[in-house]
Amino acid sequence: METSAILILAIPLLMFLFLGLAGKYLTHKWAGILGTMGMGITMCLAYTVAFEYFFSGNQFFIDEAGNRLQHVVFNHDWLNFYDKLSIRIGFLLDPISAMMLVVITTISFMVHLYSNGYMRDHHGVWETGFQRFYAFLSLFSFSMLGLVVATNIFQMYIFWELVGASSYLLIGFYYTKHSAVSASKKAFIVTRFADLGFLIGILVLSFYVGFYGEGNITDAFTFTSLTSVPVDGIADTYHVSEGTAQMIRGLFENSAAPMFMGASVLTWALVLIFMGGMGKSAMMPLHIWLPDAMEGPTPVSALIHAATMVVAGVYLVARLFPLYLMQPTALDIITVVGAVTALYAAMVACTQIDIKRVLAFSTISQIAFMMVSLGVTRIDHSTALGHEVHEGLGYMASMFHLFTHAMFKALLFLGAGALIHAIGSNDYTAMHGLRKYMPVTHLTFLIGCLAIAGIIPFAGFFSKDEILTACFGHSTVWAIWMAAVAGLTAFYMFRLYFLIFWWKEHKVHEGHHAPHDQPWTMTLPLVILAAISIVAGFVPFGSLVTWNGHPITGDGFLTNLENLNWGVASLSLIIAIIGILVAMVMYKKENAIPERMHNALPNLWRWCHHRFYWDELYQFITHRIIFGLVCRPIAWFDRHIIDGTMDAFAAVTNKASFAIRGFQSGNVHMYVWIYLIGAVLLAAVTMICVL
Amino acid sequence: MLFDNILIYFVLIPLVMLGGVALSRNIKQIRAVAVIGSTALIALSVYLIYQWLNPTPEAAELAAAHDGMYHYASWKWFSAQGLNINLTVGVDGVSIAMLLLSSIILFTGSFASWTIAQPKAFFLWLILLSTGVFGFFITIDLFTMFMFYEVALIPMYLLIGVWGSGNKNYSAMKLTLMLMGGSAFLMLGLIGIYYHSSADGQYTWNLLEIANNNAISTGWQYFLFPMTFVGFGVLGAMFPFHTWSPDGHASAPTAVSMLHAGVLMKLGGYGCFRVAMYLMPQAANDLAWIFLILTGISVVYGAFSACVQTDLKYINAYSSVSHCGLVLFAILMINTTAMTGAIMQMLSHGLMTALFFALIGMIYGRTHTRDITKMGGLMKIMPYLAVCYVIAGMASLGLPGLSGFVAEMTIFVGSFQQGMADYLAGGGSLRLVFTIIACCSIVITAVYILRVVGKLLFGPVQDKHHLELTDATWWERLSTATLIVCVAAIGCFPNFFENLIRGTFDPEIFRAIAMNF
Amino acid sequence: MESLGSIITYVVIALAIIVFSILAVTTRKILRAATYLLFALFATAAVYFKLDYEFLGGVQIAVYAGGIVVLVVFAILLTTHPGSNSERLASRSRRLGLLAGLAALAVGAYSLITRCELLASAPAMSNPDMDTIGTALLGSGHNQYLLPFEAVSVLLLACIIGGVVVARKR
Amino acid sequence: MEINALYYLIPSLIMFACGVYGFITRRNMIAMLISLELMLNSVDMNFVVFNRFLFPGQMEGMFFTLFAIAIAAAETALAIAIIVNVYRANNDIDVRDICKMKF
Repeated sequence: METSAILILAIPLLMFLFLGLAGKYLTHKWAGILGTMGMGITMCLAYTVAFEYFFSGNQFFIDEAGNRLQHVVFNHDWLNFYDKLSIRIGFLLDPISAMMLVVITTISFMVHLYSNGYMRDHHGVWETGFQRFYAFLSLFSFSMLGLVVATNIFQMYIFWELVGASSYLLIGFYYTKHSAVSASKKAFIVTRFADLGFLIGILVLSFYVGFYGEGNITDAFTFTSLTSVPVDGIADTYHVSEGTAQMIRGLFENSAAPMFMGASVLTWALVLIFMGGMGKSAMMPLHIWLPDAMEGPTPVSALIHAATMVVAGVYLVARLFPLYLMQPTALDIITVVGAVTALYAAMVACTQIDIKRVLAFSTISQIAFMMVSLGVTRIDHSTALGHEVHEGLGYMASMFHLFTHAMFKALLFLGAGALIHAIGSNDYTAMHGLRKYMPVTHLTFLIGCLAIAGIIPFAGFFSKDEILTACFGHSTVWAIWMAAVAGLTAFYMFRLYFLIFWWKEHKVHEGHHAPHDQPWTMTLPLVILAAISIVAGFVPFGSLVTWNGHPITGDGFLTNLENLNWGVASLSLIIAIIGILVAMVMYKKENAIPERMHNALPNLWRWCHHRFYWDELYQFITHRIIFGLVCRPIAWFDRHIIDGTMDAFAAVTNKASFAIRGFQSGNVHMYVWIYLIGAVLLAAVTMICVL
Repeated sequence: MLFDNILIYFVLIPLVMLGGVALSRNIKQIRAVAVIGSTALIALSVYLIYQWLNPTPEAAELAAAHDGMYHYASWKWFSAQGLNINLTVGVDGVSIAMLLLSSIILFTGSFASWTIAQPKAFFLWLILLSTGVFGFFITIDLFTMFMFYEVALIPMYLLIGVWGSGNKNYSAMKLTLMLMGGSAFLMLGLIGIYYHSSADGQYTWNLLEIANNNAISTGWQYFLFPMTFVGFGVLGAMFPFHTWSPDGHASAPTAVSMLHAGVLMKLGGYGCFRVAMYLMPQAANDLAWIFLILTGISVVYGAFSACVQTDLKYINAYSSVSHCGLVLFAILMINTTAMTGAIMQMLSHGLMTALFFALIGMIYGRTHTRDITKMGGLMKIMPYLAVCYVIAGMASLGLPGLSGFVAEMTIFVGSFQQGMADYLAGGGSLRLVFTIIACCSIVITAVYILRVVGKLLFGPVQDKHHLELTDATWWERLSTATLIVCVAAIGCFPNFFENLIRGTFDPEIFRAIAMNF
Repeated sequence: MESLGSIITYVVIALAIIVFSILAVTTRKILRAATYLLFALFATAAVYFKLDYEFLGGVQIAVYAGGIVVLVVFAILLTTHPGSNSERLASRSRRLGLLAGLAALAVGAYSLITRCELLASAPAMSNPDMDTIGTALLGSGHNQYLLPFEAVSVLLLACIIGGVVVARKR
Repeated sequence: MEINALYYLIPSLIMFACGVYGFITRRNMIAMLISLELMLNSVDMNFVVFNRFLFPGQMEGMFFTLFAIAIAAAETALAIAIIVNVYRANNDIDVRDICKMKF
């Protein structure tokens, strides 16, 4: 087990170093094969580990009562601050990390495979920097795997930063393009800003825990000491416990300063940590980097900006979830942020032209679903439309949606990549009516759209249904809000689908090839992911991934179907179908309805199309305020006031010496005179004073 | 015996190198002397670390008798008219780290000035400068410390004035005068310390004895602490005495920039800690707030200034102001973790800024401009240098796995602990507030680093002539690769270095101050 | 009471000193000025003889009169165009010079007058013999002058070298 | 008539005043040098006189004069070397022409 765990992290890292250092001595083909094989091995290992975790029944992983446990596979000191604070690098295996291992390695492998075909043009000429691309992919996979298996919050922060950096490198892969460079810069800086909040949150949390914690708090960074209790008699194994979280809350409440600006310090800490999550998961108002990040190669968007990195924020909240449960205020904040973001992103997605932008906003909206789902989770019993809601359902739903979303969103992105590869443009205006030319892409894309729209039996239906149930269990207002967003989701996805594959016949320009389906390296991932998107909904998540390891449903193949809250399910199905129908009416055949809609609500359309001018606002803040009113004045102040003062000292000295140098005229007689006068005066003074 | 002590060789080797360079007849011999000498110095410092990790019982006993100073030895030099000047040497983890840093930078600096004009004179001055640096780090006697300090400063004037570029006379003069101004404060402070070093009239320059006598009255500490702190702080680029740094670095030749930003600026931080804080802990504690404000300003101020510069060296100089501000800031926290972080930051900043200056020098040597608006797309033209630049940038903005992250996180964790502890104990929230302000620098750093990387390395090629430029030569590759390996080594195995350093900040040292962590 | 011969000698010497000094600074021919200087130096040597410092008088004649004046004369011959007189002094500058000279005179005279009680007559003293002088000059004990002697010798050497270096043709 | 120290000091003083006058009024460097010698000589004489009248039997004043003479010789030699050099450069030894050594 430990060997596999180490290899899961080591193979991508070594692959990065090897491809990065020796890549240019390899042929493109071999670099691609090596990278893909490395990732394939990692994927197999991850599958083994996850399978062992979920199904082996080993006492490290599951106790007699059927509760899933947290197991620390290894944990090495990396940096000791002092006795209660040290950063360790380790490998924590629990339901969510095992699930994430599967997600990341699967998507990553698909993307590795897919890129072999995608990163070439139609004549089979490789992109320049192909080896570099694979090196970066490996680096990203390494960082993301390190992030999800983190045993402590600082390890998570470390890999969090690495993930950000590899995202920067991948977005800026086409470094000669201005837009790619500035998009990568924007992504890095926005997430960096969010990480500042994350860091301060970590510092606050760890300080209180380390300062006031006694006894079993041996390390204030470690997740297991923040949220779990050790299982008696089994080394390195822990059980998630509400008691520990309550104890931590107690530490804060009994401290010398439990409140800060009207909220408890623990809330502050958790909200600041969530801020880090907001940055990575592109929640409003830190979402602006994600649409621009689509400047990167499309496989990168599929891997990083749809399936893995952007859910890191959700994963972070889930990781510390017992603590969040202790502070409903923090959860409410998460809910509000998530709900607003979901609606916003869905509205914007309805008006975008660039297909990757549509998918990007769709991603933002879907991640917001996960956030809301976490935010509405409480452990008290509640009902939704007359049915009882399982305790901690929202958490499970969020993770479930994370899993399914990763699969179908990666599918959609890779499908979009295939389209872009075939057409050479990101705009749907250049596509239209492609269904006959690219049948495989068409079919897989349709499956993706159905999944995201939430049509039974595709994956998205089940997870979204669980989310809505959790929302109903918490608050009807949010539930209806989220249901409306789900309807919008169906609408904009099918708008996209119809505009790409229907609308009107595709015009093939003279001298160009007709668009066609792609080589097998690209098709295979599409087909696999489509298959997963169809069946993933039947994974019995309720028995595998829950917030405290206690299963809430059975583990049969049809469990999800049996446990369906049909009230909510029918509501969400109806809404989704309405959304699809509206999209069909408007976009299936070329017609004037969209134009009329657009003219009927010009302002709304304009605002949505311009993403509610968030970019302009940020542009204003950064360029006018930060650069214009802070940086430039400071630089001016430094050059003119501070430096000016120093120069003024020098100038005064200089002037003074120029002024007195006239005495040194070089005229010997003058010297004599001065000397004589001085001597006589001195003699006179001596005589007068002494005598 | 003088030559029994290993530390003396840190001064002797550079002196032998001076002789060797003076006798050299062509550039090959000069290079050979520089490379062999600096390799020997690296070997010596590595051996020192080895000895520090596995001390013989006698060595450990000797160290235990001298406040943890290894290889302690003292030779009388001049003793008359009430002046007890000794050459006293001794090293602890911090000095060893600094010695290692200096020897690495000297080694890489020699490669970076492979093709300098008038190599003989250049290397003579450069090695003289490093003699001063090494001497400063091995001595624990105020007088000899000051002497070596001056030896390290003066050659800078000639090195910049003769081999510099741009407005070099102005810059050299400014740098020298401002640093000399700092020295004036420093000398006053040191003499003041000497005359209060002992209660019974047996004055001493020896740091350990002064600390043990603990005879400087609080009133005098209030006077002498600012003197010494500002004196060293000028070299540590403390706001508002930092303005020599942008001009000086901009004009200095590559190796000098490397050595100056990489090592000499560390003399400031090291001196602040070793002299000002160590000898006058009471004043350090009471007056820390003034300097915390100043250094806290340095941190963000330097970073903000760097955001709008267009000259590569100015950007890096302001970035140094920011990073070195963080060093002094952390030292003033008077907390083991933060101070460990400060020394880590010195190591880290020394290596990565040397790397930066080396790369800037190499780029400038090819494009003949340092204006980022006139360059672009260098990644395509000189991929090796560009990749190194990106790595240096990543280290600077604190990417995990490289040294900057480790140092900054140690500082932030330590400062935050101290700040919160102060706050909870009712000691005011100044430390806390400034810690959070300092944390903001990680964002601003990202802004200016990415701005440079984006403009300089990425994007389309700006100037057609640049397309004909070549990538790095083997000596440039060796120089940068060494630095990158060191940066990554610190970043990947921080515990080794932190353990080396942490022992020095035993709370025992700061008897007068209640240390929380 | 001095002997008459002594008084006469004194008067002659004093007059020589005063007259030749004044002439040396007032004559317009530079060579003459050097000659008058020579005479003033001789007169000074006479004073030394009269005050029983015969060795010193000898040195004065040998070094000053014999060495320095000869040097000066050579310099004059090297640097002066034959027959040229120095220009006539402007009355302003002469007046200023006079003023300065008189000021020096006044200050000196005032201090002399106010210290009249110091000015005793010459006590009896034997002329220091060469043994004494030699021992004092080359001994290193108390009141002996080896170190300044050596210093002066080094200085003279430096002067010789300096003179050669400065004056030689490039 | 008692010839006391004053009798020797007054000629010496006059000699000194003459030196001062000459040094100020003369433009020719050699003439200035001559004036300088006069002043120096007068001072030498004073040493000897004070020695003889106030501290008979001791030799400090005499030795002082002795060394002063030696140093004067050295100084003169050097001064003349400089003058000759200046003459070579300027073809003149007027002191007003060598004011380039200022600043």
